[in-house]
Amino acid sequence: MISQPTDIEPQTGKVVISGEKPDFSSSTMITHPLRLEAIFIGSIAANRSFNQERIGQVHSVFRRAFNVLISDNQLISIVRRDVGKGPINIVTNLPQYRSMTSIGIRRKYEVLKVDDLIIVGNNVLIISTKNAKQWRPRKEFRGNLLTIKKMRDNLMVMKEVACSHGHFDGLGQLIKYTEDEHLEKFITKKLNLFARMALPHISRLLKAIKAGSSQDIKRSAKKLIGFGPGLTPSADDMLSGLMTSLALIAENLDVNMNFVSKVNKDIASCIPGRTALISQEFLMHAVAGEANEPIITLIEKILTAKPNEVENAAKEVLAIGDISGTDIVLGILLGSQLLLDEAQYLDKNI
Amino acid sequence: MVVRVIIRKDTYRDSVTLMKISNKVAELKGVLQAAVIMATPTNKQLLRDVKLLTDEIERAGPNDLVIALDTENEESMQIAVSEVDKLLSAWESMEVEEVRPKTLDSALSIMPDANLVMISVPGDFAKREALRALRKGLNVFLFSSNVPIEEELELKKISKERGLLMMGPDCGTAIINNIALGFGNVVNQGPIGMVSASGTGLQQVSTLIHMEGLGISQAIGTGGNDLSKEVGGMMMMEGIKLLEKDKKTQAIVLISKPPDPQTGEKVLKVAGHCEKPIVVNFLGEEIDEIGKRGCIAATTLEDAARAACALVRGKKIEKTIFTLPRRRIMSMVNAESSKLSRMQKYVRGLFSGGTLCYEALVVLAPLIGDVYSNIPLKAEYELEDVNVSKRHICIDMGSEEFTIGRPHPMIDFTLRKRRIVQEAKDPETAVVLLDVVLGYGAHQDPAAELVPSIADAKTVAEQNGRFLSVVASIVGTPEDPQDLRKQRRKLKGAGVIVMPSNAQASRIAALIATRGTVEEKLFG
Amino acid sequence: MFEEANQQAIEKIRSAQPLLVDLKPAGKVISRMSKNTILHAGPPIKWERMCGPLRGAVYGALMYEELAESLKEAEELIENGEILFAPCHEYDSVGPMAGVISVSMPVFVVKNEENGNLSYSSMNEGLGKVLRFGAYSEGVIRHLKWMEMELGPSLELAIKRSGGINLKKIISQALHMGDECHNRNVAATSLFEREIMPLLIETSLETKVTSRIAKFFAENDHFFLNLSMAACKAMMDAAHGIENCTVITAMSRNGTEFGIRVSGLGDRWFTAPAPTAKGLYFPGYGPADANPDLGDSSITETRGIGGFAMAAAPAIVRFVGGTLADAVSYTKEMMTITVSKDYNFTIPALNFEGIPMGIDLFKVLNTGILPIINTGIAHKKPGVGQIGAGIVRAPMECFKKALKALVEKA
Amino acid sequence: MKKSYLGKVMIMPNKKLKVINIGIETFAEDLRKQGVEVVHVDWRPPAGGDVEILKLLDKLEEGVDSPERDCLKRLTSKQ
Repeated sequence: MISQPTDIEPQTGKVVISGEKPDFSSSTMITHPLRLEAIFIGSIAANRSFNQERIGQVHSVFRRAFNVLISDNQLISIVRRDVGKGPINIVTNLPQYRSMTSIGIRRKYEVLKVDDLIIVGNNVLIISTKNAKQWRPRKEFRGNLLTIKKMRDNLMVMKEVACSHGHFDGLGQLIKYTEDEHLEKFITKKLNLFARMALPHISRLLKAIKAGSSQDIKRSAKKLIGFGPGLTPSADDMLSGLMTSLALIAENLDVNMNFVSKVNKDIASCIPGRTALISQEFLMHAVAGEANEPIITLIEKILTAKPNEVENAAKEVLAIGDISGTDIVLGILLGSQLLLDEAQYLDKNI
Repeated sequence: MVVRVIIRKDTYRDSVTLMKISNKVAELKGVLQAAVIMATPTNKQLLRDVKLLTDEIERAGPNDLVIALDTENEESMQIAVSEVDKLLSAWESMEVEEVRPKTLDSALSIMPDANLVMISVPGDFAKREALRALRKGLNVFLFSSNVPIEEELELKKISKERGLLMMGPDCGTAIINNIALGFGNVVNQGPIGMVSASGTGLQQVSTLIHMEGLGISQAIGTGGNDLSKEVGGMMMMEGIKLLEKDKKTQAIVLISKPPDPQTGEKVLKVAGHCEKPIVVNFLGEEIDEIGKRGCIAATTLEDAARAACALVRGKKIEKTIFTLPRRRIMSMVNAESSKLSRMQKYVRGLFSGGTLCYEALVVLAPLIGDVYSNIPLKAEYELEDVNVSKRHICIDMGSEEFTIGRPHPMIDFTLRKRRIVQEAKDPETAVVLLDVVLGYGAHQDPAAELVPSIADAKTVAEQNGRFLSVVASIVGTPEDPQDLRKQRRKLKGAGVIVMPSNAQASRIAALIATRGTVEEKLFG
Repeated sequence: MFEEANQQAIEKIRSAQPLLVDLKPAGKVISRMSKNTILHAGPPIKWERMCGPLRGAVYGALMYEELAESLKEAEELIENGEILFAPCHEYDSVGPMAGVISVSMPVFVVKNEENGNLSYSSMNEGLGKVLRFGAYSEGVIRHLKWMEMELGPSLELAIKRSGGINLKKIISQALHMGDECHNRNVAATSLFEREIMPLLIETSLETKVTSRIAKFFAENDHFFLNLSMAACKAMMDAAHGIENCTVITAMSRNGTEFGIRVSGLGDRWFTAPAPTAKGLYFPGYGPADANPDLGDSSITETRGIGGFAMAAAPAIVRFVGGTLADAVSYTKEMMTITVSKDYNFTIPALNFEGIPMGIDLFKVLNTGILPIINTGIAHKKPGVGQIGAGIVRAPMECFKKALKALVEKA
Repeated sequence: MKKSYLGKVMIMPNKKLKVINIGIETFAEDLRKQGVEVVHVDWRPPAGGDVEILKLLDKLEEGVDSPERDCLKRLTSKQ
């Protein structure tokens, strides 16, 4: 067996952390930067950051990521590996035990771009994008599609995992009751404040989508966007799950694309100004079926893979944020059910 | 009812942090509601509905963090507010990264109710750490090797006194409460318990049991030296007693390389007195020796697994030669061997698992005569140079001479890949026999590592007008991170004959190398 | 048995009450201090092995004491063995960097009210060309003379009037004001001046004098450092000489060797080559110019402030090339090698956690975690002065030697 | 007779493993993947890896480091 405690995980070694081992090359009293490598750059993050000298300003700092405000309320996120690839993410090799909040980055720091370096603050952090691969959210799925029946089974798997591993302080609590399309009849059941309040609007939204009534869709969307606990309000997470699944499934399954894109556009039209900036970002991408990789993977697995793969993928998504993951899964569940019904209907009747 | 809101302009915290705050506060006495939300229009509406809306919030925007509190009375409100402030400021004053304790003690202060310590520090220091853990009443999984035998003895004595598990030193894997420790596979929970002095042995048996549709209650690793003269099988005997007590365990499997004679006897005696049926596989150990003592003897790991399953299911115990029917096997054999040139007559086994290598020796010897190795059955078949093959060989590439200064071959395939091609160049090589070990700790995609060099090897042979037959067995389950099925597909894609067990792989290798001449000897 | 002894030591350290009670020429207060005695920082060392800055300081001191007119004379004196070199620590004293103290230099007298033991330290000369960095030019000596003739006597009067200034109080307040009282003393110095100035004025000196002193204070952020050191020395000495006690009571460097003393092992020094600080350099300087670590100031870390209280001084964590989080983890790390914590000194950034107290020889060896020290970096040539600041770890070798000694003793 | 910790771990079916990992970090990650609570120790060789010194140290600390006291310590530390 291995006779040295060499950490087999290479990236921990890579990082040059200032402090006890400052880099002596510079002999001036400037602060010593932490140097990171970017591994993946989301397509949108690339567009937003790479054609300009000044990228923007640090907008918010979290443990696993920090956000940069570009211009007219657009963000890119510089993230730790465990957040994963995403359209607006730049994935770095910051080891998991280091927190973005603890490497000296503060809000309002300037973020500049010099050649293939991203420089944060006064040399507090330097990220090299030299070896970074571009990542764009995939729309067409690789594996062969399962039968609708099998897809439904996969949905059940996802649901079970969510019930056992989820967090139910938000709308995610409703997952347990998604069997029946007349959700609201469970309103009497013991739901948390947010779920109880949101339930009628959700079921109205679903009906509206089925009926294809823009007006009703918008009406209930307005009631939902920005609603619920959490930094990205619970309902937003649900909606982004819903829209992503609608877009992606429509893309891969033979159902009416325009119908779906219309639904998403209707919802999108209600977003601006109704919710927190970060949440807004996620919603806007969801409209086009773009999301962080774990979410896309989950939807892909539902359509193409075996139950145990779906299970793992679902766990990944459930791990997002605190309750966010569970709310997203709720959205995916609702969206998928909608389209699978639709698809089955087409199978039969055309 | 008292209502208050605390607003933090443009405040961002991880949602996890936010939720922690609201949950913590909600638990406080006298707190009716505590919501940590962003001041979006819809949330404001909600607050209005539940009478929590105040002018302050009215003025707040979608990017402002609001903590809305609703308490029975002013007093509990005071407490709640100060709690929130404390929690928030705790994060504001210093958003600490996850603290990394530097010692067992500081780790215990973070997790006072820890119940197991995993140790994989260099051998010189292993005992100190293990000793400290035992003294603190913690079970130990000691992965480190090169721990002096007298230290192992001392550790195991103490663990016995204190009724603690002392798995290792040199313990590769164990499955405790359905959790795989070290190099372990994802297997079902079930009625079969194991005590094993061999890591890969434990993996082979537990995965085969899983594939049979049954599962493991507990699989205790004892470390490779437990059945030595000095240690005297302490942990294995403790393990047997434990599983005897364990309600979930219906049958027990014991695995070890041939033990020291007296020790083996001692262990079998204890096993004999156990109320639960016990299957024993002491690779190569005389069957009747074991039979005498009321245990079921199994020659191969696979037989051990199947015997245990049969016992649980109340079925008759049968030896498995191949799971496929004889005819199918022989046609596979002919397909391969017909392509061999006259010169090619030797099996060349390259193993990452020591026990699997030893098992191959045990299976091959009676079929194709004696096999050279770095861990031979008989001293006279010791390879003088492990890097030079002669006649039939089976090499344990996980042993010292290969692992000094580099990770174990289950993680780092460099040497094995090189050796595969080397064997292909040898005109006398008929079959390359491999083991592929999956599970936690192992390489995340062994097939991807092996396939290219196997392809190379086959082309090398071809270029020299030969055909190289490659046989492998995969130790793993479809639930493993690497997914048994994916791995199998990749290997088959590269023209590898993949068998369900190491024993079967060894047998078919023998058949191919001998052009089926040992068929009678094998099927009898 | 070690445990009990260490608890005893901890009590001594915790309860110590260092008061600044007097300020007098070294010769008048430090026992065994003769005209030709030169005290220096760190463990004992022969002239031949002294580093540049220390030699420079010795030259300066000899000329200041008018024992020598020139370098040549100074060297002759030394070669003829007429000068007695000894570590400050062995004379109950401490001095930063070269730490040179000669007979007529005024020294602070600090009394540990609780235990009755005394400690002494030189007065801080300020920044720039100064003796402690090995400068010995005329200007340096003139400045020292001023301190002897004017600053010293004036402060002495003021201190006398105070009836004893509580240094513990000042340090604990300063820790809440962004000092760690080794590399950062801005707050502590201000607090000290707040106490001393009124008294100084009461002593009705000429306005000119008072304003010169006030100006000197105003220009010297580090004036309190020497007081901080004397206070720590007074507190740690109280815990020295306890049978079976494995608490480190002194860590110190002479620019050539790093030495530690252990409470239970008498006055023996356990030494290893002095490491060179890793840190940040002033423009134009680099590691190549750095002298190995120097000074008694690591007595502050021995007591649990300085590098041990890094989390209290966010202002200087960048200065030593780190982040606040690093600072916090330094302090937390040090807690794993100390016997206890001292809530007389708390750190806001750690939710008012107490500072680490009582470095335990066993814990250092068991964990392999070495004490961390905030330090200024001196140029290896005499008189150039400070060229940067950073952190060093005490060398493992010292602790190994101490353990061996302990075993022999047992 | 001391209570058997082992009994706790082994026989109670719903007993949760709580692990402290000293050494190779990937082991900690593998356990986390299986949903086990793990604290990873950022271990480094004691006494700078000087084995001889460690022998001396252990000799001195014998008795000092008595198991009983450790247990006591842990109990008190839990409060």
